[in-house]
Amino acid sequence: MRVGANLIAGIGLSVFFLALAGVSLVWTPYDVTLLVVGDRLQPPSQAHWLGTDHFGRDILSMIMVGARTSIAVALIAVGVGVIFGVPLGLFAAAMRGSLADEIVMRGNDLVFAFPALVIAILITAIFGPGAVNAIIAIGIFNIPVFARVARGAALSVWTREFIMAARLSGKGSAHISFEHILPNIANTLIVQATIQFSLGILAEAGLAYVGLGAQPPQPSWGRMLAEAQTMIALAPHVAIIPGLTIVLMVLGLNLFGDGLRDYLDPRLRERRP
Amino acid sequence: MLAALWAIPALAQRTDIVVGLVLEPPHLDPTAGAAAAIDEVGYANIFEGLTRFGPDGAILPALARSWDISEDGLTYTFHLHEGVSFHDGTPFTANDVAFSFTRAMAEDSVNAQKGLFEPIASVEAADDLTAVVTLDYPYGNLPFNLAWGDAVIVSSQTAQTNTTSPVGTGPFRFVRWTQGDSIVIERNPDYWGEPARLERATFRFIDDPSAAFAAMMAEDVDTFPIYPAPETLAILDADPRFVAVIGSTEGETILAMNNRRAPLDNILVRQAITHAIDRQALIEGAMFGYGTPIGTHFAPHHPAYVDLTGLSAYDPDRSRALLEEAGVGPITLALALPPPPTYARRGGELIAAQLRAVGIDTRIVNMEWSQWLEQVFSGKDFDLTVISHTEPMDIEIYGREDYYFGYGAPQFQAIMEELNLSVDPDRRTELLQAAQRDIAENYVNAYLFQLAKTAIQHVDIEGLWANAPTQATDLTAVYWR
Amino acid sequence: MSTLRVQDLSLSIRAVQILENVSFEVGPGEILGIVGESGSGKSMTALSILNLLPRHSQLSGSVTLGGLELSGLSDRAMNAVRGDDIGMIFQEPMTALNPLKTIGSQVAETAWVHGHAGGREASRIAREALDRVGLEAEEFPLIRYPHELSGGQRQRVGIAMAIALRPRLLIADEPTTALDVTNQAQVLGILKRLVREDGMGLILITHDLAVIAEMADRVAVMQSGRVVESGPVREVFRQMRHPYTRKLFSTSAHVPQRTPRAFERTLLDVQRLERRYAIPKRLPWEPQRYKLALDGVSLNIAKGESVGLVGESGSGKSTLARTVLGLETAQGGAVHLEGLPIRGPHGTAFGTRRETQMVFQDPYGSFNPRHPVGRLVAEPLHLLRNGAPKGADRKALVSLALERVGLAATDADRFIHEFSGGQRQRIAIARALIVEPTLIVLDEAVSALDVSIRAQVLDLLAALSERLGVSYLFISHDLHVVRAVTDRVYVLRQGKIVESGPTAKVFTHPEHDYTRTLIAAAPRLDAALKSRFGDA
Amino acid sequence: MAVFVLKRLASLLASLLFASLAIFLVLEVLPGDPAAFMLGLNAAPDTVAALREQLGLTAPLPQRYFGWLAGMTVGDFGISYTYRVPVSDLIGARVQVSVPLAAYALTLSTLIAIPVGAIAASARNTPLDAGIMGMTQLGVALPNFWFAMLLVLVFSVGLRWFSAGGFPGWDDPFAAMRALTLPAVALALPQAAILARVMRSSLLDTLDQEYMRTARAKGLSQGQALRRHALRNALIPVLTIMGLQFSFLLAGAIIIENVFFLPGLGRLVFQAISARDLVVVRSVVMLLVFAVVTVNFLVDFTYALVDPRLRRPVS
Repeated sequence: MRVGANLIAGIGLSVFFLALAGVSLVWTPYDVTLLVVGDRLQPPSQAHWLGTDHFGRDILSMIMVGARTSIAVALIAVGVGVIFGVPLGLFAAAMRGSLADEIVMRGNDLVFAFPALVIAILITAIFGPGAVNAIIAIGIFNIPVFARVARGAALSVWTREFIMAARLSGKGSAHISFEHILPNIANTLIVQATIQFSLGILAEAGLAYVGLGAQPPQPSWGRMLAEAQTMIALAPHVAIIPGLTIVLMVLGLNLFGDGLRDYLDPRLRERRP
Repeated sequence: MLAALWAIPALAQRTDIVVGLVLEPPHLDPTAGAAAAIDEVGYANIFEGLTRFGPDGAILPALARSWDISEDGLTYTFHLHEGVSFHDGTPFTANDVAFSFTRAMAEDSVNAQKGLFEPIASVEAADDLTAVVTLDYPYGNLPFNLAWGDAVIVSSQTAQTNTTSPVGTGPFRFVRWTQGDSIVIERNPDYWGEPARLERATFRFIDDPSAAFAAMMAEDVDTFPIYPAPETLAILDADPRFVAVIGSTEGETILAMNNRRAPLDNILVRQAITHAIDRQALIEGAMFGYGTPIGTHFAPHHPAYVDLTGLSAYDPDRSRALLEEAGVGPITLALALPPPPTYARRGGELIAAQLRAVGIDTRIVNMEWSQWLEQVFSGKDFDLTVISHTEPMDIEIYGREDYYFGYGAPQFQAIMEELNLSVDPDRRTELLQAAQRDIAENYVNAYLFQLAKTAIQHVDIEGLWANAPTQATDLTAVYWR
Repeated sequence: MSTLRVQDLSLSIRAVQILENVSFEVGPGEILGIVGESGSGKSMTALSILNLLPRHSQLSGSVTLGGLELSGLSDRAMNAVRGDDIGMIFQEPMTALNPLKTIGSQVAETAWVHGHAGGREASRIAREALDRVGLEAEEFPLIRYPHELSGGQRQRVGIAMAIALRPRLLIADEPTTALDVTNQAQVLGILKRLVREDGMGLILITHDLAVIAEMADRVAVMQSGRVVESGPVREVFRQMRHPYTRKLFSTSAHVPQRTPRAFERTLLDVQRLERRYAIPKRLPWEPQRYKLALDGVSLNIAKGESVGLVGESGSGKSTLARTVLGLETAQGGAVHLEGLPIRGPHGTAFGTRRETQMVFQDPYGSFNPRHPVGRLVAEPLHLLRNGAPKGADRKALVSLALERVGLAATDADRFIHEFSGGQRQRIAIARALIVEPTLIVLDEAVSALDVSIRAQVLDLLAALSERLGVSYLFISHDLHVVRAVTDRVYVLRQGKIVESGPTAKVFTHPEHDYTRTLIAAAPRLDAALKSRFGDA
Repeated sequence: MAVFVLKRLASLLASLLFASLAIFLVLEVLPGDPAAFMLGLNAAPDTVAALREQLGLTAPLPQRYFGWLAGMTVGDFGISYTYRVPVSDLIGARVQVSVPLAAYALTLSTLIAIPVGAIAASARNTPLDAGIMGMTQLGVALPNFWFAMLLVLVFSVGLRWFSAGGFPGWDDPFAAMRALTLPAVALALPQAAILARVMRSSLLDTLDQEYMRTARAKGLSQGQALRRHALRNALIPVLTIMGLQFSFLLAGAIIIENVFFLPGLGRLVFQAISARDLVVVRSVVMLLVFAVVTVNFLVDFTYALVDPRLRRPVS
C-alpha cells in the first residue's frame, strides 16, 4: 500500500497543530491571561514571533492555547455525532425496510432540513453562549450525518455473504452489527469523522464570529479571528494569522481524510497501484 | 436624473447624506419603545416636542414658543407656534399636546419613559395655541422632561401607525423603510420653522464594526455619528477625506455591582473592586483612548460635575488590603456583559483580568440584550455587570431601592426629593454635587468612564452635533460645504 | 486474406507483463475461440486490438485489419475503426448499457457517430439491428430503457450495437457467462447466424471449452499472457499437444470419484413449502399483493446423499436454500431435519441449526475481511452456546477443520485476503464442517472458480461426503457440475419443482419439456465435438 | 410518476408538520421576554404587562400553535413584536435579497465547479488534476467570513470596485446585482470547491462504468463519450449536492449577510433571535425548512426526470 502525498501532508499539518495544543498545556511563550495594553498590536518580532493582539497578548501563545479549544470543540462534536449517530445508523440498517428504519431516516432528513447555523444560534440563545453549547450545537448536526453514513455503509455490508454466514451461526442483528458490520464500516466512518472534524473547526469559527463560541478569557481560533476583524486595517497580521491557522488546520484534516480514504479504499488502491 | 448626471461635480453641492447607524430601530414611534435607534432616526428630524435638547444639552423651546410657570409651581402654560402642521397636513394644536401626554400617562400606556410624566396631573388645551399642564406637586424640571424623545407630540390620527410610517411636525418627513437596511427621509417643504438644508437623508444600519469601517472607506456612508470601532477611528481620521469629531455623550459607563448580594453588600469589597480597576488601561485597551475617566455617576461636561476619581484611584495593593480587611475569603464573581463590543465586551475582558490580578476570580458571562434585561436588569440576578447609562441626568436611579444594583439609601433619597422641588440653580448644583459625592463615597458602583461621542464624517459635512446630550441625529442644520 | 492478423502482440502495464508475443489470425466468416482461465490475458487481448487499454499501457507488435495497420494509429483514427470495422460485446449486460438512454438511441448512436446516418436513418438502422438480434419492434420499441429488459435481452441489445454497421470483425468477451443456459444458447445462436449472414470474423473469448467446441472454427489457448497452442478446433482438441490444454480439458470434464451407495434414512424433509414476498404498495390504500417465490415445493434428502437443485435465475433456488437453513420463515408447508422443525430465524432451535451449514458462491464476499481465518472458521461454534469449546480445544477444532480441507493449521492466523479463490472455498467448507453438520447447502459454490480449481474442490467435497457421511444440497445453474456430483436432482422453475429423480435418469431421459430445454441448451464438450466432428 | 409525486408530497407535508411543532415548542422554552426587551431599562412592570397582553403572548399554548398554523396556510405569519409590521411583509422584503443571493452564488459555483471538476476528472492523476484538487482543498478550508473580509479589503476598501455592503433594492437591477456580487463570490467559492470535488469524483465513478467502455468500443471519442454518456450520469450526485447547497446558501448566509450588512433572511432571523421576536423567528425558520424540503422534493423530481429507472420502475 502506498502512502500518498496527501496523507503525509495531512498528517503533518494535523499533528503539528495537535502538538501545538499539547505543548500549550505545559508551556507557552507568554501567559495568555496577562493583558498588557501597552504592548498591543505589535507586528511579528523576535520577542513575539507572530506579534501581539489588541490586548498585548502574544499571538503565538494564543494560537497554541486556542488550538486546544478549537480542536476540543470540533473533536467532541464529532464524538457526539459518532456516539449517537453510528448506533442509530446501525440500528436502521439492521431493521432495513421496516417502519423503525423509516422513522429514523425521516427523522434524519428532518434534522437536515433545519438551517444548521440558525439552530446553533437558537441553542446558544437558550443555553447561553459557551464552548459546551457550541459542542452541542455542532454535535446535533453531526448525528444525522453519521447515522446516514453508517446506515448507507452498513446496508452494503448487510448484503455480503459473510453476514449470512454469521446468521447461520445463530447470531442476532445486534451481535452482527457490532461484530461484523462496525469493523467493516470503520474506514468510512473514520474518513467521515475527519471531514466532520474539519467542518467542526470551521463551525466553531463561524459561531465565534457571531459571538456564540468559546467565551473569554478562553482563547479559541474563531474568537481570535472575530475580535481581530476590526483590527485588520490597523494591524493585518492580527486577523490574518488566526485565519491562516484555521485554513491550514482544516486543509490538513481534509488532506488527511482524503489521503486516508485513498489509502484505505481498496478500489482506489487498485485504480492507482 | 439626466441633469444630475451632467452636473459638474466640483460645483454641485450635495443635498443628500447617508448616515451610518449601528442599530436599526425596531419601529419608529419614540413614544412606544426605549431603543435609542428610534430617536437616532426620528428625534428633531421627524418628531418634535414642546421643548428640545440643543446641541450643547441646553433646553430650548421647540413647538412651544415659550412657557409660564405659576407662582406655586403647579401650573405650566405652554404657548405654541402658529401655523404648524403634521406631515399628513393636519394642523397642530394644543389638543394634540393634550392627546399625546394623556396617552403617555394612561394606564395601558406602552411609553418606555412613563416616569417623565409622573408629576403631571392633567393636560388641557386652553385654546388652539395654549396648552396648560397641571402638576401634582411643584416640579422644576418639567421642560427638561418634555424635551425627551419619549415626550414628542403625535397626532391622534396617526398615533397608531407611527411605528411603521411616522408622522410628526419636524423638518423632515418619512419616505421609506427597507427593514434591515435603511430608512429614507426627505425635506418637509411645509416646515413651520427654518427649513432643513438637506433634501434627503438615508440612515443605513451597519452593526458590524469592520463593515462600518469598510463602508466609510468605500464612501458608502458619509458619516457615522457614533462610530462603533474606535480602533480604526485614527486611520479614518488620517484619511484626507474624513475627519473624526470627538465629543461627549451622556453615557456613564460603570461596573455595576449588586449591592444586595454578598459579598458585594460589603462596602470594603466594593471599594476594593474600584481600586483594582485601572481606568486608563481600560480606556486605552477597550476604547483606544476615547473616553473620560469618571469617579461618580455624572457627565464630566456638566457644570455641576465633581471630579471624584481620586476616591477610587488605581491601587491594586490597597485593593488587596481592603479585601483582607473585609475578611470575606476567596471571592468568585460573575461578570455579566451585554453585547456592545467595545466598552462591554472588550472592557469586560480587561476588567476581569484586572480583578483577577487582585485575587478576585471573575467569570465572564456574555449575554444578549434580551437576556441581560431579563436576568440582570429585571431579575437582579447578577454580581457584576458593565453597562453604559446613556439617559441624560439619570443620577436619580440611585434613589430607587428596587433598581437593579439596589442602592436607594435614605440620605440619597432625601437629596433627590429636595432636588425635585427646588428651582434655585445654585441650590440645585449643591444638591447634585452632594448626590455625586454620596454614591462615590459609598462605592455603590465602580465608575469607569464617560463614553466619548466618536463621530467620523466626510470633511465637507457641516452642522452635525459634536456632542450627544441625547441620542439623536439632528440633521436640521446639516449641509455640504 | 485474413480479416484480422495479430502478430507478436505484447502488453505491459506499469512494468507488469500482461501479454507476451500473442499472435493469431481471424478470417472472414471465421470464429476464433480464445480460451483460458482468469488472468490469462484473454480480455486484455481484445482490448489491445481496439486499443482501449488503461493508462500507462505499453503495447508493441502488430495488429492489421484487412491490410490496415492498427497499431500506432491515433486515437482519432481508431475511433473511426471502433464500432464501424470492429464491434465488441462485453460480459456484463447489466452494466454495459447506459441506464439513462433508450436502447434505440444507444444502438443508433453507433450509426450516428460514424457519420453513416443521422436522425431517422440512424433509427432505421437501429431498428434493423434490433430485429436481427431477435428483439422485435412490437415488444421492444426503440424507446425502451435498459432496466426494462432482462439480462439476455440486454445482451442482445449489446450485440445489436456492435453489429449495427455490419463490422468486419466482432469481438465477444465472455458474452454468455452472466446468462442462464437458455439465454446463453439463444445468444450463441444469434452470434453464429450473424457471422454467417455478414461474413464477419468473430473472436469469441470464453473460459468454457464447451462453448468453444460448439461454436469455434479455430481456437487459441491462452495461459499467463501467452498463446500456448492454437489451430483448428478439431486438431487442437484432439491432439492437445500442450500440457496446459490437456489440463484444461481434463479438469473441465472432471467427474469426482464417488462410490455409489444406497440411502435409507431421510434427513431433510420439505413438505409443500410456500414462500411469498409482499410487493411494495404504490399507494397506502392499495390491496397488498404478493410474489410467490416458492409454490408448494416438496423435497427430501437422505443421510449421506448429494442432491442437486437446478434452475435458472429467479426460479427460487436461493429462497429455498435460505428457508431450509432457517434464515427465512415460510408462509406455508414445513421443513423438518431429522424430525425436528425448522421454522425461520426465531422458530429454530440452536441444536437443529447446527445440523445445517452453508457454503456460498463468492469466495471473496463470504468472509469478514477483518477477522483472521481461525476466527472465521470458528464462527459457527456460536451455535453451541455454552457448550462451545474454549481455548486450546477450540484451536484444535479449527486446526482439524482446516486440515480436513487440505489447509495447514497455521493458516488460522492469516487473513482471508492472503488466500486464493480456491483456498477460500476450502476455508468456507472448513467453516461449514466445524460444527459437524449433517447437511451442507452449497449455493453455486464452485461457479466462480476456474475449472482446474473447481475440479479440486469437487473432489474434496466428494471425499468429505464419503468420509463424514454428510449430505449435500447442491444448488447450481451449471448442469455439468450437478450431473457430476449428485445422486438425485430436482428441477425448479418459477417456484415449482417440475421434475425430480436420480441424476442419471433425469439427464438422459428428461420428462418435462423445461428440463429438456435446459439440457439441450447447456453446451457439452463431448456432445459438441461429436456432433460437429463425428468423434470425441 | 404521479404516484411518485403524490408519495413524496405526502411525506413533505408530514415533515413540515413535524418541523412546525418542533420549532414552536423549542421557541416556547427560549428565555427572554419580548415585551421587556422592547421597553428597555426604565419601563414599569405594568407597562410590560400591558404590552404582553397587546402582543397576544398571554393566550394558551395550543391556541397559539394552531393559530399560527392556520395563519400560515393563508400566508398570515402574524405581526412582528419588534417591527410591528406583518411578518409576511418583512419576509417578503428579505426574500428579495436572500433568494437572488443564493441563486447568484449557486449559479457562480455551478459555472465554476462543473467545468473545473470535469477538467480535473479527464486529466486525472496528472499535475493539472493535482493542482485543481489542491485549490479545491484550499477553497473548502476557507472560513467564508474571513474570505469575505479579505474580499472587502481588496475590492471595496482598496480598489473600490464594489461597495462594501448594503443593498440598494431592485429599482436598479444592475446596482442590485453589483451589490450582491462580492457576497455571492464569498459564498460561492467554498461551495464551488466542494461541488468541483463532487463533480470530479462522480465523473470518475462514471468513467469507470462499463457503458463508457461500450461507448468507446462503438467508436465515440473520449470527449464524445464524456458528453453523451458520462455527464448526465455524473450529474445525479452533483444535483443532490446542489440541492443541499441551495438550502445552505439560503439559511447559511447569516454570517456573510453580516459582513456585507445585507438585509437578508439570515440577518433577519439572527436579529430576531436577539430581540426575542419569536413570531419572526419561528416563521423564518419554518420558511427555511419549507424551502429545504421543497428543494429536496424538486431534486427528487429532477432525478425522476433524468433517470428512467425512477420514472418507469419495473415491479
